[in-house]
Amino acid sequence: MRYIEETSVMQNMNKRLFRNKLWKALFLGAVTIALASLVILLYRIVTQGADYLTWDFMTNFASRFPEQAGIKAALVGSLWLMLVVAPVSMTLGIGTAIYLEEYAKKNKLNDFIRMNISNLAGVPSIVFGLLGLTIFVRMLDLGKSVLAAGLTMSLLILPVIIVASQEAIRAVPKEQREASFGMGATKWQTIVRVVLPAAIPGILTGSILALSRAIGETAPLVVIGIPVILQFLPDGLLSSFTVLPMQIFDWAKRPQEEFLFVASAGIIVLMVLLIIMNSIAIFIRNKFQQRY
Amino acid sequence: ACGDDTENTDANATNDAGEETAETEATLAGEVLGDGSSTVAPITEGLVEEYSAAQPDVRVSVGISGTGGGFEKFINGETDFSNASREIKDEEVQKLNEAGIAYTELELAYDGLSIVVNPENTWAQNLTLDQLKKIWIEDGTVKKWSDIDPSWPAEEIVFYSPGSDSGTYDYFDEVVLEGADLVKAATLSEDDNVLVQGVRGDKNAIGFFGYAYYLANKETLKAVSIDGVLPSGETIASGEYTPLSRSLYVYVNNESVKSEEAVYDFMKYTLENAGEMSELVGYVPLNDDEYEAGLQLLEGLR
Amino acid sequence: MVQLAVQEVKKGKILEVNGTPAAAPKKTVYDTIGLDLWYGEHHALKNIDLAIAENEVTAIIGPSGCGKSTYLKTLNRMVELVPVVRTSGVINYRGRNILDRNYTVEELRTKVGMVFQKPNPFPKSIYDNIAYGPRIHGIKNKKILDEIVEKSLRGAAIWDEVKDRLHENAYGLSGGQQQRICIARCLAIEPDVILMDEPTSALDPISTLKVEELVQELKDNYSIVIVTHNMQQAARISDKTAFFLNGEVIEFDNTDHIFSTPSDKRTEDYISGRFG
Amino acid sequence: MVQLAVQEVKKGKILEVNGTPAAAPKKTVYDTIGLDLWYGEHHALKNIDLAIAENEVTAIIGPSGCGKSTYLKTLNRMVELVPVVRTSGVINYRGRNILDRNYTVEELRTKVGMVFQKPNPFPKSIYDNIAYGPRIHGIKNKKILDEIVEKSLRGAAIWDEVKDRLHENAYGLSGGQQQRICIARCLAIEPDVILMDEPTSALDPISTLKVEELVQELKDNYSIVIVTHNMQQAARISDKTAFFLNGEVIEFDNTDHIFSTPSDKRTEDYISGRFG
Amino acid sequence: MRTNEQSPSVQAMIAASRNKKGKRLLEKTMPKLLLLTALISVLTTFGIVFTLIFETVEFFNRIPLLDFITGVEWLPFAGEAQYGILPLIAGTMKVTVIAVLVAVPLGLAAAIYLSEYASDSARRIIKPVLEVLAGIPTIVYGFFALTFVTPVLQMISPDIKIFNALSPGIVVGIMILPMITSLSEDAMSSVPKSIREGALGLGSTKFEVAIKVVLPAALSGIVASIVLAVSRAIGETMIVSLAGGSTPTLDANVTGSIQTMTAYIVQVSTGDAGYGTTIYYSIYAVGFTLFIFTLLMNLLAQYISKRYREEY
Ligand SMILES: Nc1ncnc2c1ncn2[C@@H]1O[C@H](COP(=O)(O)OP(=O)(O)OP(=O)(O)O)[C@@H](O)[C@H]1O
Ligand SMILES: Nc1ncnc2c1ncn2[C@@H]1O[C@H](COP(=O)(O)OP(=O)(O)OP(=O)(O)O)[C@@H](O)[C@H]1O
Ligand SMILES: [Mg+2]
Ligand SMILES: [Mg+2]
Ligand SMILES: O=P([O-])([O-])[O-]
Repeated sequence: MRYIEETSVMQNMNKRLFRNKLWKALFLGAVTIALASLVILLYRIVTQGADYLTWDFMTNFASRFPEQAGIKAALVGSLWLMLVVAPVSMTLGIGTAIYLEEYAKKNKLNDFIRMNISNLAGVPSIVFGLLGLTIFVRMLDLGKSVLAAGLTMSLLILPVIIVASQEAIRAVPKEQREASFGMGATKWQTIVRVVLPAAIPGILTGSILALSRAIGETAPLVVIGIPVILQFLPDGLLSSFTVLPMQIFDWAKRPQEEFLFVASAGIIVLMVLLIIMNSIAIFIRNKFQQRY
Repeated sequence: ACGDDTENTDANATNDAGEETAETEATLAGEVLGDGSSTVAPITEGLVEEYSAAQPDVRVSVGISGTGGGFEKFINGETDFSNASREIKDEEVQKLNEAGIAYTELELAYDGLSIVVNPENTWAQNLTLDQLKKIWIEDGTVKKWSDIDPSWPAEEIVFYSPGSDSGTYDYFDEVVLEGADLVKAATLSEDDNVLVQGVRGDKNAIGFFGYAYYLANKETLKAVSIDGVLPSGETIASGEYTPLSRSLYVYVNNESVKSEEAVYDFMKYTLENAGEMSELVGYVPLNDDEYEAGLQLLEGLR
Repeated sequence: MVQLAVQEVKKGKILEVNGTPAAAPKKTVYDTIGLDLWYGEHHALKNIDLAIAENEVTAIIGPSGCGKSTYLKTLNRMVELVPVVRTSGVINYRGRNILDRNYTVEELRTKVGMVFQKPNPFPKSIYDNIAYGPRIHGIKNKKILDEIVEKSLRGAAIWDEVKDRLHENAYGLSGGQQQRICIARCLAIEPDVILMDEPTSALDPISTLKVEELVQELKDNYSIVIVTHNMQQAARISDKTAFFLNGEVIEFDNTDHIFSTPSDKRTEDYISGRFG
Repeated sequence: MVQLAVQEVKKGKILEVNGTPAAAPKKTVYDTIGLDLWYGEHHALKNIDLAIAENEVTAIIGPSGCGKSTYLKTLNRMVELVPVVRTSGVINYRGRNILDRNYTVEELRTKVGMVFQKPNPFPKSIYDNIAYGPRIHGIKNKKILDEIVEKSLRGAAIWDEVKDRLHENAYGLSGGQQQRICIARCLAIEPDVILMDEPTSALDPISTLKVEELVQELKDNYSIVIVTHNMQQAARISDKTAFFLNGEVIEFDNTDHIFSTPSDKRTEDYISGRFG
Repeated sequence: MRTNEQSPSVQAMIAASRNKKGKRLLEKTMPKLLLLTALISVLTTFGIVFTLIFETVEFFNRIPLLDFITGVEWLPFAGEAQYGILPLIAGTMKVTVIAVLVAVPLGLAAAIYLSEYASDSARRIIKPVLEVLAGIPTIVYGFFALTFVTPVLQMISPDIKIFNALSPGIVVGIMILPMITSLSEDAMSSVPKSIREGALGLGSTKFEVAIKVVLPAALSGIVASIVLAVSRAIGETMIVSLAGGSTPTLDANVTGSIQTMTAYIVQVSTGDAGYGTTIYYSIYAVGFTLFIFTLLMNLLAQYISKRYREEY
């Protein structure tokens, strides 16, 4: 006997097709809303800040006069921060991910490490500020330096990088590893030559997302007390410095309305930096992404 | 960055001062770290900007962690000086003693606390200190303007106050409320611009904040005179605008001044130029002899 | 027809079986003695005894899930990649017990190549796929690599199809082509033993034929163990055949013997398609 | 032996071929007319004409990469999942052109089941795998679902192996078992046509035999198109056989005819294993 | 093959190069090195806990733990200071719930669209563009909330105050949305193509494939993305500091001024509270509470994702 009746299937079919169409529209609607928020936000910033975005703005230090205020110290400071955060967080993050995915046996320690990482991912950034202040600034006596802030930020984004790298490594099919082992490759060779090349687009995508978070993060630096009034560029890892979001924060709090526009100009610079980073991420992902 | 020929006279004045220093101490190098009050920050910022033209190799950096946040770092020995919009508190003195840090208090300028209302508010032109207290104190009732003066409209008052953790709030609490609670219905913000906007947007609003913010928004807000006195440069400097004016301070680490030439030099520059700079950014300078006294203190630390 | 009973080979004795004079005995490459294997609680291999001779093709047949792949993967310790696996017993490869903790698996796997059930090329160029093995073992010379690549691809009967696109990604190939790339990759390190897990199940008959011929050719230099579902294939190409059932070796004998006069009823039933 | 030339079936005429009286002609299910298909630049199917008759088994054979899978996937428009695919020509299914934009693929695929080359169960329980199809078509009654699941699993010759662990994840099964789950899953929606892409390439002979028997049984109710590498299989189970080469149909005829007296030299060469 | 005269056998070459010390050493030391990097994250947690506990203990020497947990008023600056955490928790919860209500449906829907419906090229453009949203500094969002979203909301309903929970809640939602979308999309994309084909082959619509096959298969990844996003909402600082106000209240009202735990920490650490005062120590107690909150949430989420984890 037949259980699936043609007529009821056909009756259902229209309902299902309609549902499919409806939901597709809803899903697309969600994407549109998200994109629209971005457009509105960017539009406001650009219209507010464009007039102040001059070459002088890029090359001047901050000033109490809005028309002379510039972003040089903050921009260079943010780049210095990345100089610490990118290598530190990615080395630690990818290393941890490799350890967990490829080496970690099932034991208490490794379970604890795993649990710890996903919990760390949920620790608010401001708490990392308290940590950085206590450990790096004070205990290790690094001061409010590029290094202290960089290490704090590295720890802050570390879980994000670990999780992204783990996912990417996990997505490499088991058969690939088997093939490599089958040729007498050692574990490390397999990781370096088979697993990482396949996982690197995912890892980089996650890492760049994490780094752009670090570049825009304000709260931990507020707690550490990064200075905003300075007229020099950092000259080393132990130099004091300021970063874009702190500078923007400061401008946005000024009494003169003009500084709001200066802040918007600063935001544009920050956004351009982020877009550059994201473009690199897109490039990498599109060039190398692979569905097995 | 600045100091070109087209600069206004005020800027030229400070530039002269800068050149003077440059003559005496040709090229100094070193690092000076400061932190503290956001109220004092505009003065310090101006000074740092000018000073960096005079002494390009001295790296002065100043955070804005608020008076309390600044002291926290000062006590930890992280900073050479700390800006404050109030006098140092007993707890902080005690912590400094525990940490073995000797410090010196230097006065920089006055700030007048301005009470502001919406320009459409035609009734509350002047308030007595008592009325002010009555308006702002928490007494469990919903307050209308008519509760303060029956001739005023029977409409609910809308309150805007700086965040409860600012020096400004502290000071207001001390001199107006005398320790009682601020009205709970008040909108509190750490961001003074929000207060400006709030008062600007509501006919029945009242708010208070630093004199500098009032100056910057004079066109759209109305200051209320207190016991007949409006806040202005003169009334604040002369002491007429009491009790709503206060002193702004910088606290320096004695050891830093002694051991580091750059710290001494920057503090000296600060005291020499604070008067002009405070006026530029909307505060009220001290008398010249008061700055002189400060310089004496500083010399004594060398 | 030479009929060497397994036990006799193990003991290294030369016997006359069925009245025919014995040929010179082949050396034993792998000697499995009392092997048990568990996936967690599941007892997948039960007391396996099996000797695999040099320069022969040994076929392993049996119904789905009987443990063929598992046994094959034990021979190069690949089965250890499943964390819950436990083994007991001995597998001597060239006289040394590979299940010994001290045995370096990398060395073992260099000598023992493997071709898998599902094609698993790396997402790299065809050239890099083949050169992978030599490279990891330290061969960097471009000329030598080129030679190895060509030789291996020819060996896997795919040279002509890919010689013009050696630097394209191996994923662009059809399933059958991919599998032959995998065979070529394995040949590139010239192993001593080649383990094949249904290597032709994704190939068309022509490629299959070629691979079968290749297997025949290779056995002059290599020893080959091949798992297959295709009994004709086992009959065509293997010298010995082992019949697995539920994790046990039911019968292990010369292929001719197994397919003509199996001694176990279950083998007979299986071969003639009578049970399941 | 009935020998209906394709063209005659298409025109609906009853002919006598080879002097034997023709049986009642089978209805045409699929009629492919001038089908071309490109993967980007690659011309993978070239001017295919093929008619698939009702309640018959049509086998597609040919060397690796010749386009067998591609053609099969075109029959349920699955090939469209590759974004660069372009088609031209007509495929009439029950008289309607499925390549028409307006044809709803969901409807088509409900009527045309598919079994893939590699097992692809859902990461769900065995039960949920089988019940998936009926459920999306609106069957919620637990008892009916239970019956469908049992019937389908029996149909795919795997009921006895899994009946005690219906609620375990299908990924715990061996490859062969997984493939039979996929077949059962397809049977559960009782399709009109079943497309099979080397469905037994991952199965052992016994399971293969069962599936082959099953195919024979199913053709009473279903029309079946099966891609296979195994020429014996094609010969055993199919009524008609199409031989593909380089994206073209070289010959399409009754299976007996193809395997006994192929009319094209290339078919003959292929079947006798003489080229590649 | 091996009889080829000119070139030596590959195995011989392999044997010659085998006994390189470096390779063995690398093989031995790498796992240990990697374990060390993995332990950094554990050290970080210890550092956080140590920092928080150290100062929190001092706070509880002054304010009884019970008052802190059960107190319904948070008035640290009042004449008679009150340290009941509940109003701060209420503020945090309001913002988080609103953010989740905005972000989870929108984020998941967008993820499904990108992974199941969008063409490859559309996905390649839209996904990174959305990720720009995730990279926008929170301070920018804060001003966006205050200067755009709040006025718009006030136009819709005059009851809404200049500081409220709604505006920062919505904006935090927008901020965490791309995180959910991006990570969920990754999880869904890694469901093998063959599984999708299986479902489509049974006549499923794309919607059914997405909901009945892909979503369950990717569930652990999706839950993980939501957890990460929620944690960020709870810990979000600048947006709520700027647009939420600084009025700790214990009620369910979302139109009036609130204060969250994070906003309180910012208020104090940029403010005037003297070092060594109870207020100063209170930020560590609040920070610790925040930490415990996220910890409990994550443990719960881990439990859920473990239970539903699928292997393929
Ligand atoms: N990773 C694993 N974990 C648990 N059980 C497994 C695993 N791999 C295989 N098994 C089980 O071990 C048994 C033997 O599996 P194996 O893959 O060796 O069978 P096979 O003979 O190769 O089958 P097929 O012909 O289908 O490939 C089966 O019952 C299978 O379910
Ligand atoms: N997604 C794709 N993109 C581009 N080319 C493809 C794709 N899939 C298949 N091809 C090409 O189309 C041709 C036909 O492939 P198809 O998979 O149909 O072959 P097949 O006959 O099924 O082979 P096999 O027996 O190996 O499965 C091959 O040359 C193949 O390389
Ligand atoms: Mg197997
Ligand atoms: Mg195919
Ligand atoms: O920053 P304050 O001056 O308000 O302490």
